[in-house]
Amino acid sequence: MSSAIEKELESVVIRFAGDSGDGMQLTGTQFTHATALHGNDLSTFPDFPAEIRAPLGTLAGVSGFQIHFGSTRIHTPGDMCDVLVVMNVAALKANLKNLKKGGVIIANTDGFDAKNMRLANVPEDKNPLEDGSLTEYDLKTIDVTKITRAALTDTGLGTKEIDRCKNMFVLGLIYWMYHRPTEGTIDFIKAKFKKNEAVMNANIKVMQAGWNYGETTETFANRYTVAPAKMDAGVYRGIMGNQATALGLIAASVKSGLSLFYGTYPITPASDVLHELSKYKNYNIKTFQAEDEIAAICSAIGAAFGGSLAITGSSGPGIALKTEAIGLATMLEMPLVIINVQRAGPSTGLPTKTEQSDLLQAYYGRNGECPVVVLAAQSPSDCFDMAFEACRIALDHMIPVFFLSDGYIANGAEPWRFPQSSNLPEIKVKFAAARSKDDGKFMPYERDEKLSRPWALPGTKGLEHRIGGLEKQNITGNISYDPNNHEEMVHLRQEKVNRVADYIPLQKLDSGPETGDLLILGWGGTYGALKTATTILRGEGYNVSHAHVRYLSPFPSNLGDILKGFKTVVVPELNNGQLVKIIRDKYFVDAIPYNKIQGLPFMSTEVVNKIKEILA
Amino acid sequence: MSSAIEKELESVVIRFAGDSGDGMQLTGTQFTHATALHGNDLSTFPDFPAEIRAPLGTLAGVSGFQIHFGSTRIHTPGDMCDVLVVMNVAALKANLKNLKKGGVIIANTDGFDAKNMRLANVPEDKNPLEDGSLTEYDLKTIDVTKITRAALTDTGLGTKEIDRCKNMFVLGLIYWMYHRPTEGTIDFIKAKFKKNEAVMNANIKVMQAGWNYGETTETFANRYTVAPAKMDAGVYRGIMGNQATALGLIAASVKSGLSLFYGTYPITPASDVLHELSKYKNYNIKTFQAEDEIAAICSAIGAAFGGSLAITGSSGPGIALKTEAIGLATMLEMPLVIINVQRAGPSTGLPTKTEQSDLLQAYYGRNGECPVVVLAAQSPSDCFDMAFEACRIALDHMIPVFFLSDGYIANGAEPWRFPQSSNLPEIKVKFAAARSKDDGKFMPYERDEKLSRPWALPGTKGLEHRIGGLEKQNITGNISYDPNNHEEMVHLRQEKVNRVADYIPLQKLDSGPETGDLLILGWGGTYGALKTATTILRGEGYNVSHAHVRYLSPFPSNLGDILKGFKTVVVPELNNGQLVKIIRDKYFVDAIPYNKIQGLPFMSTEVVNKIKEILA
Amino acid sequence: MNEVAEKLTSKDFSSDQEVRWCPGCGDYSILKQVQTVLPDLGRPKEEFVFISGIGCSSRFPYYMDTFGMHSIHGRATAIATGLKATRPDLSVWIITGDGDSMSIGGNHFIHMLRRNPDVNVLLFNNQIYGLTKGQYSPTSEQGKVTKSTPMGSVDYPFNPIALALGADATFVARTMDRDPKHQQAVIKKGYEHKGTSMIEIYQNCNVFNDGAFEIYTEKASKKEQILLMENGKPLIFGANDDKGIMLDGFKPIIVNLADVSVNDLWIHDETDLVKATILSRFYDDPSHEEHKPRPFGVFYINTKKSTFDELFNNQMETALAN
Amino acid sequence: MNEVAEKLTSKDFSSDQEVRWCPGCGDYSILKQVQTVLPDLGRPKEEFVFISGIGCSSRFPYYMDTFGMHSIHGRATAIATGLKATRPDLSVWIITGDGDSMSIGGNHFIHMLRRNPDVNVLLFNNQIYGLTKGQYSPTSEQGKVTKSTPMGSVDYPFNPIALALGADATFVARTMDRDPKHQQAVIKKGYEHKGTSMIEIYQNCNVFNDGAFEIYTEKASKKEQILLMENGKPLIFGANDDKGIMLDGFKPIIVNLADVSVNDLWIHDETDLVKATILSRFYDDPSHEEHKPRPFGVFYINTKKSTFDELFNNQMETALAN
Ligand SMILES: Cc1ncc(C[n+]2csc(CCOP(=O)(O)OP(=O)(O)O)c2C)c(N)n1
Ligand SMILES: Cc1ncc(C[n+]2csc(CCOP(=O)(O)OP(=O)(O)O)c2C)c(N)n1
Ligand code: SF4
Ligand code: SF4
Ligand SMILES: [Mg+2]
Ligand SMILES: [Mg+2]
Repeated sequence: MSSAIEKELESVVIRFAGDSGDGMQLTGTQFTHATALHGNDLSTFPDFPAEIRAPLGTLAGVSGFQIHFGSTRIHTPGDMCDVLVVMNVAALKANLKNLKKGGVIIANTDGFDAKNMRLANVPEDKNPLEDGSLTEYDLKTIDVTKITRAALTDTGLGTKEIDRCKNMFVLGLIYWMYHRPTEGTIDFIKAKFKKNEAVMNANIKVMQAGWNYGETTETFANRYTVAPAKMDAGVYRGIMGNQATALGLIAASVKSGLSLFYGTYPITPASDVLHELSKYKNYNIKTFQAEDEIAAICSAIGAAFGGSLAITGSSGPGIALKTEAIGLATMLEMPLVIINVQRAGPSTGLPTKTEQSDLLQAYYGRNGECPVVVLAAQSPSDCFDMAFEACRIALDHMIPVFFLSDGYIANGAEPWRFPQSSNLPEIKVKFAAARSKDDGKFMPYERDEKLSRPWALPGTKGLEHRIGGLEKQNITGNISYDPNNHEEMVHLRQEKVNRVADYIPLQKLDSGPETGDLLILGWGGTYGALKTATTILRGEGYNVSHAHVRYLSPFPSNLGDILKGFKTVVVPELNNGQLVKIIRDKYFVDAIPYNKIQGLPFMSTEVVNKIKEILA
Repeated sequence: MSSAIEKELESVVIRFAGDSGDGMQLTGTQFTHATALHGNDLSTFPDFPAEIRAPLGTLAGVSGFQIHFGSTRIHTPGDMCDVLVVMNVAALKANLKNLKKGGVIIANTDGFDAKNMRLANVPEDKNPLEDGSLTEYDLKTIDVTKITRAALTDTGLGTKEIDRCKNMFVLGLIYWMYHRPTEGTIDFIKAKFKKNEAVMNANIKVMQAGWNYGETTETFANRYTVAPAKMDAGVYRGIMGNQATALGLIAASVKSGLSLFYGTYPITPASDVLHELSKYKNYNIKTFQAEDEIAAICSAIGAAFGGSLAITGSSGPGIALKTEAIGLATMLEMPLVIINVQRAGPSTGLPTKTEQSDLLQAYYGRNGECPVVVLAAQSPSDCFDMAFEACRIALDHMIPVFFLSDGYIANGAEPWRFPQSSNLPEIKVKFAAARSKDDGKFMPYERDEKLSRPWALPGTKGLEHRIGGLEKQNITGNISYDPNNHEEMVHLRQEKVNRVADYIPLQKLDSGPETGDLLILGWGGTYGALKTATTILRGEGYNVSHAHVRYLSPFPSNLGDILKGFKTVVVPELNNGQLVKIIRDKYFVDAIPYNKIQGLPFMSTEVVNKIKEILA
Repeated sequence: MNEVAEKLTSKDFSSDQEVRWCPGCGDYSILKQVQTVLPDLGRPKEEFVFISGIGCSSRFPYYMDTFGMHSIHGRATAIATGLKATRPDLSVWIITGDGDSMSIGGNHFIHMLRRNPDVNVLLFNNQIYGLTKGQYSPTSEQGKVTKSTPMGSVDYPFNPIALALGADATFVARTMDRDPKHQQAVIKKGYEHKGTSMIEIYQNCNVFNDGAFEIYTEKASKKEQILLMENGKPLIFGANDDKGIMLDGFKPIIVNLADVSVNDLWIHDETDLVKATILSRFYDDPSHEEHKPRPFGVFYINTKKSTFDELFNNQMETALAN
Repeated sequence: MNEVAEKLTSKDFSSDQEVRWCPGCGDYSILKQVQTVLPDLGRPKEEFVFISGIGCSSRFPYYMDTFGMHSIHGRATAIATGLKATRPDLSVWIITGDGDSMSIGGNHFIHMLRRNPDVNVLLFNNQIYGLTKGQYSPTSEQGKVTKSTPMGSVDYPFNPIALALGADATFVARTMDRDPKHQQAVIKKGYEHKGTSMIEIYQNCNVFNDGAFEIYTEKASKKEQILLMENGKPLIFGANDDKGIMLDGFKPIIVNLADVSVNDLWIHDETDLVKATILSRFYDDPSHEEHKPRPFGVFYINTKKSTFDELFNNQMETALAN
């Protein structure tokens, strides 16, 4: 029995960092699942290099995974970490800035040898483990490689294979430190290596070794419990935004009774939506990897014409290529969901980094007057809800809908509970009915109270009709060059978007009262950081509120009134000021932009300081 | 000698209308040249059907050409016309609404026979020439067909060929009525039909017949002189916007000493820019008709990399396809001019109709933070100046520049004087110089006072360097994932656009004082209508001014101050409100939108009434 | 009630929209032939869908009283692929022009041929951009003088048949606007083929490229210039069917039937890819001496390749079964 | 001073940027071969321009100390066309992947081949999307299981050689990352060809598609599976050069040199389009019984077609002369 003293913590931030080859992402993901299972609230931030396999041991090659978990609600991966696990010197060098003073460093000494020092451009004589530069921290050094190898002698495995188990040692040790269940990971290992028993057992063995290391050695004076968070009952799993997006689309497919068609072309960071969906063919989910983004959206338009729940998805550069076809879908008044998992731009930009800089593209990025509905998810699990909403609105209103996500929530995880299908809103799809000669001519652009037109499927008797990208006469849908008809149709297409406002929830204040000194108005993946910042500020007595907009076009009908309730409105965004432009124009409120454009999420403290500065 | 009474007029509006096959566009163009030669100021509006050859005799097939000319400055083709020439009943039916009460109708009776009545869906018994419905007008009926055929008997030509000369009769008659010189047209005919003397002589003969008809018959009591307008000395020609655009680009090529490369894909109404440019290969103008718009802009980017003055051009749907590559050009910080001859959208929309609805696309229609320079021409001849400016700015600042035109000014004409090359601004291009090893490493993203980087041409010794769409380190141009560098580069690219403001003229008020009750703020092709409306309003004592923005991104540095000088700012646009959004956001001025979305230009009277309504 | 029972006529397939091509345009004939063939296919009208891009030719769907989409330039192929994949029950037809399919739509065109969905493509080849008023197209002959090429085009034209074969098309044929019977036969054959049927139709644009195919359509030259391919039949042509094609190794040669027996002639075999490739290269400028006659009919049929919609949906069924 | 005089070495062509492909990636070898060939071309370094799209392969230009552009996905071909048209004095190279060129870039690819600018294309074919972490590509074999196709891909792959021939390419060749000498020879030949040189390079992606070309590169299988084409030489292959290709009419058959004399074998003729087409169809799945060996080397060279840059600039000169 370990001599470690048990301590109770409210929340902890751990960062695993190592070489791309060290399996830190897998370690983090496993820890995430165990922690979700344990019932903590959590938020994660994977931070991997742009290259597929960045050069070994270099700074460019460092791959990190940060997780923040606790017994209270958690909204961000944490600004700074309490525990930093580093597999080599490059990982330490790259991540020390993220460690709290006095925080714990768990270092794999083997990763600090001459070779690694050289690769990380650290002078021979400046080994941080020895030059006393880490005295402000609680440094634990372990030769993980040595122990791992020892644990696996006479398993018959080669050194290369053996060393690949290193991360399991770390995982086991941290599991021990925080009383995490190991079963999940054991099952995972068994499944993953079912074809290779030797490797399977090796991994399990090494994880045990890690656990035992904590248990038996005196290295760790303390051991921590983090009680489950108070969350609604149910089974939770750690889910990433892109997975949640896929599940949200599938849920909409089930609810609407329509087969889903996803036409796409791979692109970082949107590809995982395709990868996820393609696993669900048994739910009648159809995925099509087209030759490019134009074919992707066009195939989806074809599928929509045929009566499928049609989705297309990409990231900025791919969305740019879809803009012409989005115009067509707008003219056709066809249900279509366009997913943009945003990344840092412009052009190819920083493909693996996050940004919110495609909002204006979604709003205005087409030729002609071409309004569409725009929604944005605010967290990994919210991707489920908003993806579902995107489908609901597209189908109910016969209109293209943009669904905006971003690299940060797409790859970040948080606990998520499978919803009951019964708790999801209805999606009623009514296709136009067959007609006989006596029913008279079918009018493809006749409109209902939502101004949406009938969805008339090929194959239905008597509904033969033609649609297209030329301006069409209202009601009949025939080509029309009539000046007044064109003006009417432009207004109708806009009004159609505006009316969606009657079918979405009113804007809520996420925290703080209806009126006050300052409103933090956010959208998308910055939710967690802004919420946390607001909590801190209010804790310090600032009269600040936070509202987070998930319905961006149209805005909830009460947004204007909310804005008027505050002396100052600040719009923090991970771009050079986009929502703020729309707000200033639409509501004529002198909103203040606050921008970060570094390919990184906001840190709550940054926001706190900025708001104080504004209020000062 | 004719018995007609000579009258002096200040200005006249004539509309030629007939079947697509009747050659009304040619008639109008010829009259335009003659009138420009005569020294009148003028403005034209061709109004042709969408179809290549719309069905004969039908309303859909009517082709019209309106010209407004005078001894004073002319800024619009005129809201209503004084003289309406109609070749058939459909033309009358379609255009009568454009004729002033008491105006002159010259009707070709042959076009009012049973067949034409039927094709135009006019009941047998409702022949407008006979049913007295035109008593409010001054109706002149002539059997143009009969006279033409008579004039050409025993020319050996077939009836079909003979009838094709009808329009020349009308032209000759109107030339007589307004004392226009006929030489220009005679030369034109001779050139056009040099391969077919019979047809050549026939056309000339019929034009003479038209002239003589005025001279000899008593049909026309009056004959008019319209004195030349007071315009700066020089030889004037009637020029259409697309021609002026082409000439502006060529002028920039000459001034900069760079060979021009125009990469494009045909699209209405931009194709004529290609057609014009391709006539000037002898000026070292290179045109490339690519397989699509993406290849078009990419070929231009390749040409720019090689040191050409690179231009690409299209209209809305094609521009949509270029947006990804515009992002690349922005990252490359490469000089590139993107021409958008706007048409009515969204999607395919109304290809032959005009609109101003691509401004927001030019401003915001790309992924990521991707600011570019945006200019817009305000009249046909201004296309020359602004196309030249677009090139100047692109080359001086190493930046992509959007040049916006529209279908109305692209096809409309006004008098234009060949400028002296010496009167055009300098364009100094300095390519980076060759380097030797000792000069040290070349820095492709080093910046000058304009923040522009060196243009380093392949083939230059020692300048080997790589550029691309990934974020790059400032100065070195190497790929960089550094968060702060990315933020700096985003700001630099924006600042680079902003600095252009120091190199463009300040905003002038086109009419009216610096302050007042109301400012009419316009952009693009609405100039003439807004100027005329302002003149009318001021004439009636309204305290109204008019400013027309040609530099839209960045705005002239004094625009904000100008706006502040007025109680009310109204922004009339041929869209659903685009510039007004930008103005409200940027200057926080409560500007009022005034929109027309009918594929048609503003009529001055519409604007006058609207402004009065606002001021009431 | 049995749909097929109610006999459809060509009138049933013409919409109430006024046809707006130029008088004399070759498109009229193609519209007529399609409206003539469809009623005989024994298929309920509502199962037909016509999808087009942009161009004069692409106005086609408006004139058909079927389901139709006049989409955007070059993308009909991609839209049709998505529709057919999700609605294999429909009869999907693509209407496109030489610019629409060979220029801006080239990528989707070759990818569709590669995937082989069971759709029919009618490629209206007038060797010009009609709708934009006469610029040269990727099928225009080199040196073509147009609005955009006053000194003549420098590009070499595509050989649409060769390109389609290179992209592994499973049905490749050529016909012309002026020969209604031949057109109808080829269209019918294309419909019957399971897989993508690529049918190039020589179509006269009498306004911007009049007479481009005159020598293949005019009585005077026709028989000398056309090689009508019929499966299993020898390749014979000439004013009085007096000429034939023989193969000397891989080299096709024109022989006079006075000197050579019909039995020694090249027998057309639709299923032979190599021979189809050789025939596709009968594409030289007819103004040249000893040029080959231009082949019309079916170059190649491959029935071994399954259709994309089949494979796509089989996979779905397997998944749903589990 | 005479540029060519200063002897360049492969080091002169390697930039100061750290090469960042996965350890073991086939791209390294291609980089090395190019850096080996360039110094021997007797051309000043500043005249070389490398233009790429997006993909692992497209990182290539960063590692070359020449002029370079890492452009956007699929568009390098279009950019290169614009550059070469306006700067025929440069030696323009296109670096592209199977996704970059065959998928999103397919249209510009075939149009470039049709126009025939004098550029060199190195198509890194690893039959996978590497940079996006392993989805199937248009050259992946049917049934390929990837992240995006857990049940296997249903698309038939392109045959890049056949597609290029169908698009009227004037130089079409295939080589592989693992054979430096062959690679160098083919690249050199491509450089020397006036016109677009399309060089497909089999490249191993050891992370997402490892061993895709093993049988063509591993000692054990290599000689049985590879057909090395040499102009004017008979088509021989096999472990002990004991097999050959003969033509029975149009049907290529594999014969044993024990039974057949070398003189009766098919003699490779680079200038024969039909034969090149037949060879391009030696593309069947090597796991099949009696499949054909995979040809490497130059399939086809056409020297009769002028280059786009030539025609384009001749026209300019004519115009400027008047
Ligand atoms: C994106 C886009 N680019 C360009 C155009 C303009 N455009 C319309 S049709 C066409 C080409 C028409 O040629 P083709 O496809 O041969 O059809 P045709 O008119 O000859 O029947 C072009 C360039 C367009 N509508 N959309
Ligand atoms: C417009 C656009 N769409 C998609 C992507 C994502 N993407 C980058 S490379 C690539 C394909 C890479 O495959 P390949 O061309 O074969 O190159 P490889 O990495 O295999 O060398 C894709 C889909 C992109 N960068 N831009
Ligand atoms: S322009 Fe040519 S193709 Fe178009 S409708 Fe007229 S004749 Fe036919
Ligand atoms: S992913 Fe494949 S292709 Fe890309 S660098 Fe790694 S091994 Fe090479
Ligand atoms: Mg055409
Ligand atoms: Mg690849």
